[in-house]
Amino acid sequence: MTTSSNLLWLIALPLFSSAILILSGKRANSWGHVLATIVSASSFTIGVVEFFAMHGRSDANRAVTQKIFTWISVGSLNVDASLMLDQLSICFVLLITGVGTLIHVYSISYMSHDHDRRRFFAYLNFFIASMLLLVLGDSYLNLYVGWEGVGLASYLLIGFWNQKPAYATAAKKAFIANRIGDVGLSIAIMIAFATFGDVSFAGIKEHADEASSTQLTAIGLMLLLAACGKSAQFPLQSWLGDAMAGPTPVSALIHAATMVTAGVYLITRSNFIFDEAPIAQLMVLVVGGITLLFGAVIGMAKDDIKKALAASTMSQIGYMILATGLGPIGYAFAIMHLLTHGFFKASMFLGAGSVMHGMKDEVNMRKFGGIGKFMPFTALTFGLGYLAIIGVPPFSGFYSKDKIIETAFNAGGIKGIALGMATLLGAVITAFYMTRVVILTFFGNERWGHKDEPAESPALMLIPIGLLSIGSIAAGFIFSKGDGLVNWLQPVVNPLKEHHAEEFLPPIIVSLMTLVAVMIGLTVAILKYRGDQVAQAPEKVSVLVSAARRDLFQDEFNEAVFMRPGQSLIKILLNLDYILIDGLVRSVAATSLSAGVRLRTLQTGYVRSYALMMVIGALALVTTIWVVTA
Amino acid sequence: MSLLTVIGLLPLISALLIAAIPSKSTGLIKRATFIATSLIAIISISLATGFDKTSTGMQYVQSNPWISSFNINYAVGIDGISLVLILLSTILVPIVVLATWPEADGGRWGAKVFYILILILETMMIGVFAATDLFLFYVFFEAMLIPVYFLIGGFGSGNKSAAAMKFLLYSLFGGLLMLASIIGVYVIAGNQIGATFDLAKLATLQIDNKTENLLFLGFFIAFAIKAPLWPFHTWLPDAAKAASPGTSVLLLGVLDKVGTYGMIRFCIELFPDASKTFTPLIITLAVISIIYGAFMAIGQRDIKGLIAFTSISHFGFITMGIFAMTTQGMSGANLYMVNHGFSTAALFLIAGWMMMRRGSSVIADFGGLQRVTPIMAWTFFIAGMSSLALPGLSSFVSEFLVLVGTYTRYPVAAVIGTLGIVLAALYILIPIQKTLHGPIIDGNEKLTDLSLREKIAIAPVILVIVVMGFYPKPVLDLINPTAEKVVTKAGFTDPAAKVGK
Amino acid sequence: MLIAPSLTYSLLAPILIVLAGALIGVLVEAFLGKTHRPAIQLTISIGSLLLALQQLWQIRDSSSLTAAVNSVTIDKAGIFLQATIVLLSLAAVLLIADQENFVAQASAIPGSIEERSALEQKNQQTEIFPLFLFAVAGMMLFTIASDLITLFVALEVFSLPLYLLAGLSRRRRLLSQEAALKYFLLGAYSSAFFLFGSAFLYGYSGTISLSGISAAAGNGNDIFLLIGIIFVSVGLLFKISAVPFHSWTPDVYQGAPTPITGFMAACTKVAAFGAILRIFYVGFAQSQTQWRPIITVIAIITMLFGSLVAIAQRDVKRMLAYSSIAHAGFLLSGVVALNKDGLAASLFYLFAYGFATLAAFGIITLIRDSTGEVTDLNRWVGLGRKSPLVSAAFAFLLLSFAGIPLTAGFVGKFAIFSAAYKSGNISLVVVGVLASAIAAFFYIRVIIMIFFTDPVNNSVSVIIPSIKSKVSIVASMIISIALGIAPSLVLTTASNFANFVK
Amino acid sequence: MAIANYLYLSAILFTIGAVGVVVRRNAIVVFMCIELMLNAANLAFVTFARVNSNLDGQVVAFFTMVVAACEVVVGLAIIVTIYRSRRSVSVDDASLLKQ
Repeated sequence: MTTSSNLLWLIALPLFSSAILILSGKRANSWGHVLATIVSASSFTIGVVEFFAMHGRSDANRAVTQKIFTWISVGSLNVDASLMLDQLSICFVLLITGVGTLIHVYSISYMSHDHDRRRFFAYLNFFIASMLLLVLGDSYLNLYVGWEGVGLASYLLIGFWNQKPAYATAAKKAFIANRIGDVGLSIAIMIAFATFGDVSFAGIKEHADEASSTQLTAIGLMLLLAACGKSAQFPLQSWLGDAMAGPTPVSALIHAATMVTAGVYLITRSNFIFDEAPIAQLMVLVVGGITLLFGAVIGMAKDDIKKALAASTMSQIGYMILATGLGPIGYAFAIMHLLTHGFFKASMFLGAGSVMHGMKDEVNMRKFGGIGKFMPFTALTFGLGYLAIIGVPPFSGFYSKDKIIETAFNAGGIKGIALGMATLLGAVITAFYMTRVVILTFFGNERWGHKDEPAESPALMLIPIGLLSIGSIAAGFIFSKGDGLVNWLQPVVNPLKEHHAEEFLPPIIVSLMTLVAVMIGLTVAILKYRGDQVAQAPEKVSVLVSAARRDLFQDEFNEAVFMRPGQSLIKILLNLDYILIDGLVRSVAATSLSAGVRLRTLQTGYVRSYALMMVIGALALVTTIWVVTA
Repeated sequence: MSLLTVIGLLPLISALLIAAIPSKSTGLIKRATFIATSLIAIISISLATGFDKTSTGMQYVQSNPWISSFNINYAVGIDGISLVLILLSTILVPIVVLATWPEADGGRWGAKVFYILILILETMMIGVFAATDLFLFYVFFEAMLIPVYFLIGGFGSGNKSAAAMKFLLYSLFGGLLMLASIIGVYVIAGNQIGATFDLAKLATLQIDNKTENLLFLGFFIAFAIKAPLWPFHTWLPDAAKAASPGTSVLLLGVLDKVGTYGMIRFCIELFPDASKTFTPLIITLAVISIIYGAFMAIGQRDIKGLIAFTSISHFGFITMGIFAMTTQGMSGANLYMVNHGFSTAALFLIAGWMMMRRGSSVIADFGGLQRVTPIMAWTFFIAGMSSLALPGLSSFVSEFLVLVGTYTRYPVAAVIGTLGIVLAALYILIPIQKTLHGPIIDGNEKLTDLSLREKIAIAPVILVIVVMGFYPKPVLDLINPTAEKVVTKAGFTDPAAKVGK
Repeated sequence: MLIAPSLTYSLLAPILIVLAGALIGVLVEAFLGKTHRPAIQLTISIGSLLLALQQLWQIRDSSSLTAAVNSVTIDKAGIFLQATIVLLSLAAVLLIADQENFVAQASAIPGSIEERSALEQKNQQTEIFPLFLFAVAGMMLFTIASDLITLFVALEVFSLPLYLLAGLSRRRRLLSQEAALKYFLLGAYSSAFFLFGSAFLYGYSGTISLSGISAAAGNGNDIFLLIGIIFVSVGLLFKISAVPFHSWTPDVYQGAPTPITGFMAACTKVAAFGAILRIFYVGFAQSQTQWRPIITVIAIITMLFGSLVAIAQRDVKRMLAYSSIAHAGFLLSGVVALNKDGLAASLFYLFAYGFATLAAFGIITLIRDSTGEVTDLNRWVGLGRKSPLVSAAFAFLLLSFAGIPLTAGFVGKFAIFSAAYKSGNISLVVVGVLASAIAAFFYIRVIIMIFFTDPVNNSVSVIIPSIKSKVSIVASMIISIALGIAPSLVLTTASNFANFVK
Repeated sequence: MAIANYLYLSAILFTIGAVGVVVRRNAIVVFMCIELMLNAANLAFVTFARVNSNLDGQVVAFFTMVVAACEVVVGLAIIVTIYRSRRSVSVDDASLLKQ
């Protein structure tokens, strides 16, 4: 395997920059954002250089590694701080640094009025560093460091405006949901070590087929739990909507393009486990299927533009997760969808940010309307992203999503039909809610009331959106041309291992079905929202809509099942601790004291009673001996 | 005279010198103590540089007869496990000294007594980890209680005398049970190999099962009280709430480690068979501690009580690692002791500064500190993150080692223990939200940020937390050989991986 | 022809010297004027004690069963115990010499004109010195007596002066007299038990010597033996204040003049335990199956009772009385051990406990208000602020009583319990450590009162002690501290001297 | 008469004395009861001297008488002092020291 000394710099640059920005305090206010952006761009440059270097090598030699130092070495456990860049991780490196840099640029302008902008950029750089570590780590433990690092970055960024209690709570919620996932990752690592004596990807991959299926299934399920936490998949999805409390660039970078897709990366990276653990794989499919519909349903009812997009993200990641559950060929499609989604969803989020920028931070789409006129560039780029996500050819989403639906149908038997129908239904709903977003925001009557007319955002914000839109348009075509991405990833995910199942339906039929589905969703939405709207959300709505508005009761469920019993448990424990455990300790003291007080009354002060005590004592001794010896 | 003895004596000599300074020159006393303890810290680091990492035997040994009638020796020596704990003590003391200047003035007897007590305590802390004579260890183990008792009672707040008494009596009770066991060991040694308190020799005793179990319990309960392990923990929150922050740092950071240290050095090394018998019970208690401590921490309103209960949870991890009887568990537990020392020190010191500024220890009285006192908020945040074992910070490595080491032998315990990391997120993030985030609560607008002195005091702690997270190797290199030896001598080998290497 | 018994005077000299000192003291009291009497009496006391000590040093390696026709045994342990008593007495006499604590005219009615005038004219009687020396001589004899009659006589020789001394307090005389009465009546009562028991032992063995009783084991009427052992034990257990024969202790300790309490607590314990050890180790060693369970039970009850009741005390002297009861329990473990370690441990324990006790009572004499000593613990609050040094010293002594390491009390406890463990009495060890934990409770409560509570009134103060008291207290303190940190010398000595000649 | 009878008598006398101490209030009477106990012991000593055919027991008896006399001196002194202060020789009155 080739070694390289550049990998460390990918991470070190943003990490150091982040530390500098934090440590230098207000002094860095004037240049902090510039440094952060330059550093991010430098990482991107390194990534590009590495990509071309890798591209120039033969398939077998493409992966490069770099050992930095021995991290933990105890007994048979040896973990190096060591990085590995292969065909899979380079995709992520480019996505993270590329989209990341654009978002840095965007944020310079977007955050220009915030006096904590320096801190914001410090967090962003920290995020880039952590996310790069996540995808570059050569073992589960290194990945874990990045995994929690991005969680921390996400926490800090969601709570960037933590003076608002709701935002601080949202940040906390995200961190805790992530931590539940982390339990899965921790346990997976423990099982892996107990089974393989190793935690590195390479070491485990080598022996994966020797382990028993129980162990592999356990590892797989635990990894899936981790993925659920990080990628907001059912049942740990509830934090993502609240995470929109963070500044919009954060939503675009972390909660749409990169961090939330880490679960997909994890499962793809662990393909050697899942391929040997059918039950775990089935669970992946179930989780993906449920989430893609769950997110989509919520997306239909949201009036908050960012929350609608967040629900959409959840749903799209559901597609990806579902794809990873489909076996070797699915991984490549999942990654392809992940990349295209990274472009179009980021562009739409930034577009939403641009709209908010024009609308004085208003997020309620019912108070938008007709904005297209005032913000033509934003509307155009948003529209491109929209076409991409609903899967209209030849935009990028079409290529990636279509492949997933097709592969889902091909999974075979009832499973295939169920999955195919679920993805297809998802496509219908996606088309519906995205159309709803576009109409409510950019078309129709102006409902923003007394506010000033919105103006187009500054160029510094629009340029990144524009560049991302290019991705929305072209990425899908590029990736799928000649199965480019599939072949590129082949050494990592090994799709050729699969003996090809018979095609359930010819690809062209699936594509047509998809298009029909999209058209249905689109048409329904247009019919429903074509007329003038009112700024107030209708109150009399169906049960389904009101449930969707309340995120299908996910928070209510968590509160009823975890939070409140937890609180009661704590209350009980607090009392138990005081009354029972400490009470026992105190009662020992109290008993001694009261025994002392009682025994002390024997001391009556009367000589005669003392003498009596002596007589009784002597008699007792006599009796005792008598009894003992007799 | 071994360097160890010199280092042990230096604080005592410093205390005598400090005693010569008039009580009124508090400034001089504070500076002199800081300089003295810093020098001791620097000298103690030379213990590590001169330490032979490849050897598993005791180093820097010295032995002089003390009470010849009982063959009691002043015998000291260190291996990897004790070395790191001594370093933890000597490094934390100057930090505590520097951090507690105002707090020392606030007690009953003024700064002079405060620092003399701290210095005496330092000598005893070094002694307790260095002793290789069971009797000598016991002497330090018990005598240590006295300065702490006066530190809590004299410089604490709230219901301090009751807390000091509870602390002392509870510890004494455990100590006396241990005394009974020590006497038992001594007598058995007298019958088998001649009266001795030498640890290495005592480890060779052949004791019948029933007696060994009873003797083991005597030691274990004492250490479980000290550590403290559920259900022997109730003194700790009271003591931590009453003690001043500096005292709490030493109490939770170092003194309680004597409990877990004792479990390794005495329970396991002297009674391997009994350890084996009781392992399931102890692992159960440890797991309960982890979860129970965490839940209790979540329910605390007082910031000091919170930190105390987090420590109970952490001590559960340490105990679990020790009794997992794997090299990873043992090394991890040991490293955990060091890391917990530093992260608790950070938490307590910063919490102490927050409380001093605000005049309250109720979590709800804070709020929005991140905007008012950003540096203090940051340091508190990092300390909190270390406490919840965020990867990249020191505690993570040790917690991971403990969990992975436990899993290979007791998977169920490890899995339940892992749930602790979710609860850790709760008990850290909830107070962080309440203290640092949210709107600035009335009365907090004018709080001042950390002074230069405070920054200098906390900087090394934060540095250690970060560096040890990424590069724990130097410390692990010290610990590993000894940890492996302990596990091997107790008759255990690491469970082999099922496939692969 | 009547053959005069041969006495080895050199071996008896220590006791004889002290007795001589006492007799001279009586003469001095009778014939010298009031101005020089106190100084001369003190000189005589100290002088005779020092001479006795010197003599003990001379005979330190001797041993003899026939120094006074089988009545006394000169052996290592006896010499150590005598030396301990003499050393403790030296410290005690300096406290006693502070006559401020004693009544001027014992015969004067409390509050009468006579009493006041005697005080005003400084017409202080000094009979306490000869009484004190008689008591010391009796105690010394008690530790080496080896037949029943000598034991009885010695018992009375040291008890009778103590009864009187207990009643000589200058302040709170009613209490003092009451203490004397109680002590006397109960003491005499217990002597009667002792004597009755002796009679049965004599009946059992046909001899009054301890070695004879031992030799007769198994040959006589067992019922006589049992009655004898029990009744003799009652008399001895009374002296060491073992439960349930302890009731006099708190009352007498509280009522007696504090220096006398200190002397009594320290020296009586040494003497009585010396005798007990000798009787049980020499006389009853063959019949251990009968008495060991009983003494074990009594030891357990005593430890627990003393510790528990001490918690509930409000008066520092009473508290120390109960503490002394608890310590009697610990010391009984050494008796039960019935091995050389037990004997050595007991010797060390007595030595260490004696000095700590003397120092503690010495310090109590310093804490006063306008009406005299303050022994109410509630009024001791905040003493640590008024007099840190004295308070720290007292706290150290309390910690020593509690058996915290680095104090003599700890070494003693360790030695005693390890001897008990070695002899197989593990239950005693367990109860012992539990009782120690309970005991720690009240010692520490006192420390809290002294140090951690703010003073409520300012009438209590620590007086500057006279040079005599100061020497006594400081010396006792130094010995106590030294015994904690470097006990080796005394321990080795005790171990070398732990030997009864049978 | 059987030798045992002397012992029974001795035991009875001792018991009477021991019980007398417990039940009587007058200090002088209490003191006399103690003397009775001593004499009971003396009787036992003398009896056993007879049984054992040696003189040790009789010697003890003489010593005991001397000691008892000394005790009387000391005891009466104490009782008289108390009487002068309190105008009472009831042992129950002397109960200030308690608990």
